[in-house]
Amino acid sequence: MKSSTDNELLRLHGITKIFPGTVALSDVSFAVNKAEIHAIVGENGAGKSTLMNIISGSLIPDKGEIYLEGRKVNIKSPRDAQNLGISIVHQELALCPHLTVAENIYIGRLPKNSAKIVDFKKLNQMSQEVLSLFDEVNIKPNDKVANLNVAQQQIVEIAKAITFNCKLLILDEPTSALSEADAAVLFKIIKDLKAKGISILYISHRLREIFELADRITVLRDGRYITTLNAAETNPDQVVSLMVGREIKEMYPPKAEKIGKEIFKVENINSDKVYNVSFSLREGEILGFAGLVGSGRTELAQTICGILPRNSGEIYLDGKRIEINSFEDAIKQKIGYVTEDRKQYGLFLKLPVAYNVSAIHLKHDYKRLLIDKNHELSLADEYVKKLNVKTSSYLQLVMSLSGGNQQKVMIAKWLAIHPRILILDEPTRGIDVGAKAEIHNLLRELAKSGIGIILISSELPEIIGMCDRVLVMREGRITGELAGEKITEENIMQLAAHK
Amino acid sequence: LVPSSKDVTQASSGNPKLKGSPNEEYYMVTFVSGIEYWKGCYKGMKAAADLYGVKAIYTGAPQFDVNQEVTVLRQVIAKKPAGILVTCANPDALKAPIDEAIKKGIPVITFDADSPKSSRYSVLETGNYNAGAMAARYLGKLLGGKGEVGISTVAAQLNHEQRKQGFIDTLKKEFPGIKVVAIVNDENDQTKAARQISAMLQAHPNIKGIFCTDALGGVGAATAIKEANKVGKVKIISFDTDKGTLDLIKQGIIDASIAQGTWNMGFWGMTFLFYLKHGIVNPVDNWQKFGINPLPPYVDTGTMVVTKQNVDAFYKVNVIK
Amino acid sequence: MSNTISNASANKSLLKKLMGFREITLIFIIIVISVIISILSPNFLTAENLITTALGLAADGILAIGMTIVLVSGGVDLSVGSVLGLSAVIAGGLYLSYGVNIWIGSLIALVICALIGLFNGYFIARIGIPPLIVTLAMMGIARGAAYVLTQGSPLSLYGNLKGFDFLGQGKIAGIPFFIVFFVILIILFDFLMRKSAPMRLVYYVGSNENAAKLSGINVPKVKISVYVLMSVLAGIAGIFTLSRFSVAAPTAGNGSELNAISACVIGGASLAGGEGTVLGAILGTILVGIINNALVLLNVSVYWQNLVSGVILIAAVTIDYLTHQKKS
Amino acid sequence: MSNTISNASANKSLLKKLMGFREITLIFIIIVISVIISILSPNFLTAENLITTALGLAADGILAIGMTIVLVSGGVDLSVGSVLGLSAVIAGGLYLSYGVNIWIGSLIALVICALIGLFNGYFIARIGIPPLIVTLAMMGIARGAAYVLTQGSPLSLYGNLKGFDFLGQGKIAGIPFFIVFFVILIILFDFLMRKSAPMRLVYYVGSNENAAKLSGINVPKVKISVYVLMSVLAGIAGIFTLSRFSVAAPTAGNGSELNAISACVIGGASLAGGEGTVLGAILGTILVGIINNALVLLNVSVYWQNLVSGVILIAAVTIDYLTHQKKS
Ligand SMILES: Nc1ncnc2c1ncn2[C@@H]1O[C@H](COP(=O)(O)OP(=O)(O)OP(=O)(O)O)[C@@H](O)[C@H]1O
Ligand SMILES: Nc1ncnc2c1ncn2[C@@H]1O[C@H](COP(=O)(O)OP(=O)(O)OP(=O)(O)O)[C@@H](O)[C@H]1O
Ligand SMILES: [Mg+2]
Ligand SMILES: [Mg+2]
Repeated sequence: MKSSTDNELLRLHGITKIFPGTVALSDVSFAVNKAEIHAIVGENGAGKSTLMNIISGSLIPDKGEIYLEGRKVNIKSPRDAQNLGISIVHQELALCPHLTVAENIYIGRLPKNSAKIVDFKKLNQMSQEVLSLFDEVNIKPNDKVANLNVAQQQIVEIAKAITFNCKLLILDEPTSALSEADAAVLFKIIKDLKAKGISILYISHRLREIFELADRITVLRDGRYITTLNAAETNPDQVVSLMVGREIKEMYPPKAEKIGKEIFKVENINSDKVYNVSFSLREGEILGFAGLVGSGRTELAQTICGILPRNSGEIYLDGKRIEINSFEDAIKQKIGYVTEDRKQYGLFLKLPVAYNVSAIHLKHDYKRLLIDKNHELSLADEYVKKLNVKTSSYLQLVMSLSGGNQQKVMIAKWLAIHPRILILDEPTRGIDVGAKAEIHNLLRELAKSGIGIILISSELPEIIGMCDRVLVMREGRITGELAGEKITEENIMQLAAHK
Repeated sequence: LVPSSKDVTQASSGNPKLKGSPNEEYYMVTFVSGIEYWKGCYKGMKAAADLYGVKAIYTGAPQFDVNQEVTVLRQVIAKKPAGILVTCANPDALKAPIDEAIKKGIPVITFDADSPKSSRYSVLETGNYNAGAMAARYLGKLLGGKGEVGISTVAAQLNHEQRKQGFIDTLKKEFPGIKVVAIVNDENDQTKAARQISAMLQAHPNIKGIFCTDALGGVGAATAIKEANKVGKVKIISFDTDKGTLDLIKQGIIDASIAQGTWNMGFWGMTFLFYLKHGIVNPVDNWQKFGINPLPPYVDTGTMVVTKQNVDAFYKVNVIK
Repeated sequence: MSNTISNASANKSLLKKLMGFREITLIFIIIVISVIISILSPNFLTAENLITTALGLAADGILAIGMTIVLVSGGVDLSVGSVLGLSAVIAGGLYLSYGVNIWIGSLIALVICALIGLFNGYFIARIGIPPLIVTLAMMGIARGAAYVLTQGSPLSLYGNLKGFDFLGQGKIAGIPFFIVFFVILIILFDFLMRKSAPMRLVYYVGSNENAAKLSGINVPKVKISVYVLMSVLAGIAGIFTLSRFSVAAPTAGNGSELNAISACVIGGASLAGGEGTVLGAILGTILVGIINNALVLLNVSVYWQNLVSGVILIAAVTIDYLTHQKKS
Repeated sequence: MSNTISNASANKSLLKKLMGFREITLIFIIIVISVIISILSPNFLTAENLITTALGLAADGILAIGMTIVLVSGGVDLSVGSVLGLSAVIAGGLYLSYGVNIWIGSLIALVICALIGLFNGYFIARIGIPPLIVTLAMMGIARGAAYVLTQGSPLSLYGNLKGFDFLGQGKIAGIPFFIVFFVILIILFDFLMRKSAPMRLVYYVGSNENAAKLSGINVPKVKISVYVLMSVLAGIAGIFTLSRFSVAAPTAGNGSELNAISACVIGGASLAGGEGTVLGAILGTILVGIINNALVLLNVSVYWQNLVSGVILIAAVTIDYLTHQKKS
């Protein structure tokens, strides 16, 4: 087609993939140049991951051809892709939890002698080398992956991918679990790789990143190829409107107009990782928690909700002291917690959408012995529509939803019980701009209607754009409170940084 | 004592009454159906069936399980066979299906393990209790009436429990100088038997004799004794006549084994069934109507002690064809 | 995408809906095998043979119902066979040795079974020991208790208990009450597993224990209830076995755990939890049952029976899997 | 976080490092039980008793080594006991019926075992049938083949084969060769599981099959190899059993699968895959073995043995778990 083939690394031609009930990709064709950072954008369920899975050999397309450096290639398995120099960080983490970080990085490629005995010393050395690129994150080659948090696991995945001697590196939402600091490290690595002549296919819902990194941007919508733009010649608004098919602005809803009485208060919460935390939440406001990864926000939320054990502390709801000794107690008081780790802790992947949406409702609101199927389906219907979840049927297994849509199902599960207080831990992780705006509006609506909203987020723009008040945490303690004009990146970072 | 099958053949060839039809199916039903022990019975049954020109079929429940055996027996009854020879995993549990078969006109005879409350026509057995007693007497004499002995058995399996009990009671009564100091459960497995008997020999170094209620227990005992360097110092009385046991008797590692009259159970059981089916036995007229049992209700099929002296006679007892 | 999700399921024709059932191929396979057997042996399709076969399955089938629930919860229970045996021994033993009314004895037996389940559940859910080990130990303990109580000899209630006999020997309209009861249990539990809220919790727990916890489900409570239910069902099977044979053998139910587990897995349950239906488990039980029946009807030599049934089993399951295969 | 995690591991003293081993509590428990037994029974700690106890464990222990690998891969193999039996029957049968040299017969037996493993692996890894069902069917098939080949009668090689006898009956420096061989196998496989690249693949596959697939590991090949290895090990155990007893019973190895699996799980393996060590499995085997041994040494009635060993098992494992517990 247009571009000269010398400069072209990968060309996709007429790629089509159909799942039962969904046309995930239909006739997608475009090319990726050598040594370019090529971003793929699109709404949740647009088919980005499916396309990447096809390029990397874990899915076989129903139709279409792939050309690599001008030659038609037949990629039938991940191994084929590896042999062709294609390496990928999948959107869904795929690590072996029982094994060490080093073994995960060099999975299938352990250094060994002629007797096939693994050289663990060399393995650790090699792993240490890659990991030292991310020295902020503090991962040791010998750590067991099961003991790492999501961000650390994400880094291991990235380390794994970049140790391949590849021509094309695919990164499917690599930063969704990363803090800005870690993301910055990643961007530097990406740019270094590009300088070495490696092409990168980069997927993200954070347009800021896209415009920081990408040379070109390809837009997918509803499984169809829309266009490819030069990053220098476009702007976020245009990209968004191409993605969504209509004009929308990436804009946060207006902040609270009136803040009411105090509805929720915690005093002197102490646990193994949280120290002397006190704060209150007032009607109509959205309270943010900011901090670096590992600052204890998740621990705090889980301690308040009775998921993690509390050493001391009191909790007040609407002025009355309440006893929370287990998460069930919290839910009985209509206090909800949306976890940051949807796969491990948030969803029943092997069960249908409808079963997931009704999970908490059935246990805590629906006091009947028998489940009324229609009731369950109408509940699913209500929230699928409200959150615009893209699913082919309410009986589709959550496993087969796109990542962002899974995230929405998890939020729906909590909205379905009409919570009084809702603590959301990284709620817009992996959610596209349009949906993100919808969720932001929804949270604001909920706050207006009197529901207490606590928002934990590592995305500073989100914290700044959404919250009426922000508490910053460091090492398990609250280091400061910011409100109104004071909520700025500089102020937050100053309170959050290691001393 | 026992007429050789040649005599009977001559009789039958002479008399058309003793000729059945090849469509006539007689079943032998057992529990733990895979084991060697039943082969002797089936061999005897088949010998008789061939003689009368009828078919003998062997089936059973693979495990020692009442439910399984009753299910198989009922399934056999549903086929309306000419007669059934059955050994009972439990005497009471098999009463109902046996009675049902008889009500349907299918003659039933029990062998080896009886169901005395049922209406079966006859039982052919040694009595496992008696077999245990015989082992006790042989071992008692071998040890000169004193010393410590152990038992290796299959716990909670009725036939083995009876053998064990016969052994213990007889020692107590007839050889008070002999003490049973240990009982182990070999679960009818040679490896487990060896393991348990090794431990038993350690715990009781003075043991002079071991009675095994199952053949594989005997094999395990032999190995355990070899491994403990006690061959000759500990006498072993085993059970049944599989080749392993006979070989070990020949080698002098096992001293004796108790053989039950399995062939006789099968042969005479089959003969009884055939005679009943063909109306040949008529001790009184219209016995059916008056509920009189036309057959000897109890046949003792005897017990033999296999020793180094007579072992060669037993090599073929379980070999069919 | 033109999000026209809504009526997708409503549009399905009945046939398609049926084909969607995981169980449908299994039903076909059972029908095909039945047809083959009934051609080879005219005795197969007689009421007598079918009732006999069903009676033989009923106890294992009750265990399979409970085992489905256990497997769905992500666990496994190896103690069911010995709990069955112990239950019969306790009820029979109380009656014979202490003259306790047999119904009261049965009730006591069931209470003890419930306690066994509580014990299993507690060690699994609260202490966190793998179900396999806890229930393996319990298998030994319950079987051992049955041995100790009977001193190895079966207890016989023969001819004593007219009313109690009805459970295992009585008939309703010509059909044994045990079968009627079994069918009611199947229908009840199939219904409950599909429709009831507490049973749905079992699916949640088995599907993702962590997510269940973070959905406010009391995971240990659910698990403990599952093991209690399983043990009580095993106890009921034991009482019926006692009534049916008038005998409490200390070995009763030996090996039944494996039958029950494999019936469930054949019927689509997974050892990984979250999957399985009562209907599937019963079809699995039936498949194994008719294969065994066929071996008897077709006069397969006892020495060949294990081999033949193994081959038929793997063939049947392979066909089932090939027709259900979703992914390459 | 005051990022001083770094040298935590380097600072560990040897003791702490030892305590980190999952296996260390199990070793302690075994030592404690041994001490108790040897106080109660002076015969326990004699070389003779230890050697005979070890001999009794060796066959099950070999199965446990293989089962560890299978469990680590995320599978399970119920056919091992019957493959053990079949292997002995084939080697013995070829020799007795066809005069095939016993060593060649053993080799043929092992090749057949390998084919059995291949069959298991193929149906599991390529067709995707759950390991439990495939190997359950194979358990029936292999046991059935042993019955068919022997027509139910144990084969006896007695007194014929001096050289072959050495495997199961010979001694090296006073120690039975079987034990020497067993110990070598333990050391070899423990080393390989920890260090060899192909064995590490098994951990990957068992820990996260999907991750392994996405990383280009040939998952079916790994799984098939695992089942082949398992069956060959079971075959070897069968050959040694034949040599030790000079008798090949068609029932040999009956129930061994459950012993092997539980030994592995006691030693830290999980039915969910990805976890388990050979050392742990062997310690599990030893724990069960000395409990059994103790029951006989202490003259516990056969009727009480199941009960007592069940109680000791659950107590030992509970202590093990409580000391290892990481999370509340
Ligand atoms: N295995 C599957 N079975 C059925 N449908 C599937 C399967 N995998 C993906 N889909 C569907 O294909 C569509 C595209 O999914 P894909 O994961 O490629 O989206 P995406 O663009 O990566 O979205 P996100 O931004 O949320 O990650 C979605 O509608 C999804 O539900
Ligand atoms: N219930 C849970 N059990 C075990 N681990 C959990 C649980 N919930 C969360 N985690 C993990 O613990 C990690 C550490 O949480 P922590 O509170 O220290 O970080 P944080 O301040 O929330 O930082 P961030 O959310 O930015 O990662 C989480 O990232 C998560 O992966
Ligand atoms: Mg995606
Ligand atoms: Mg967090």
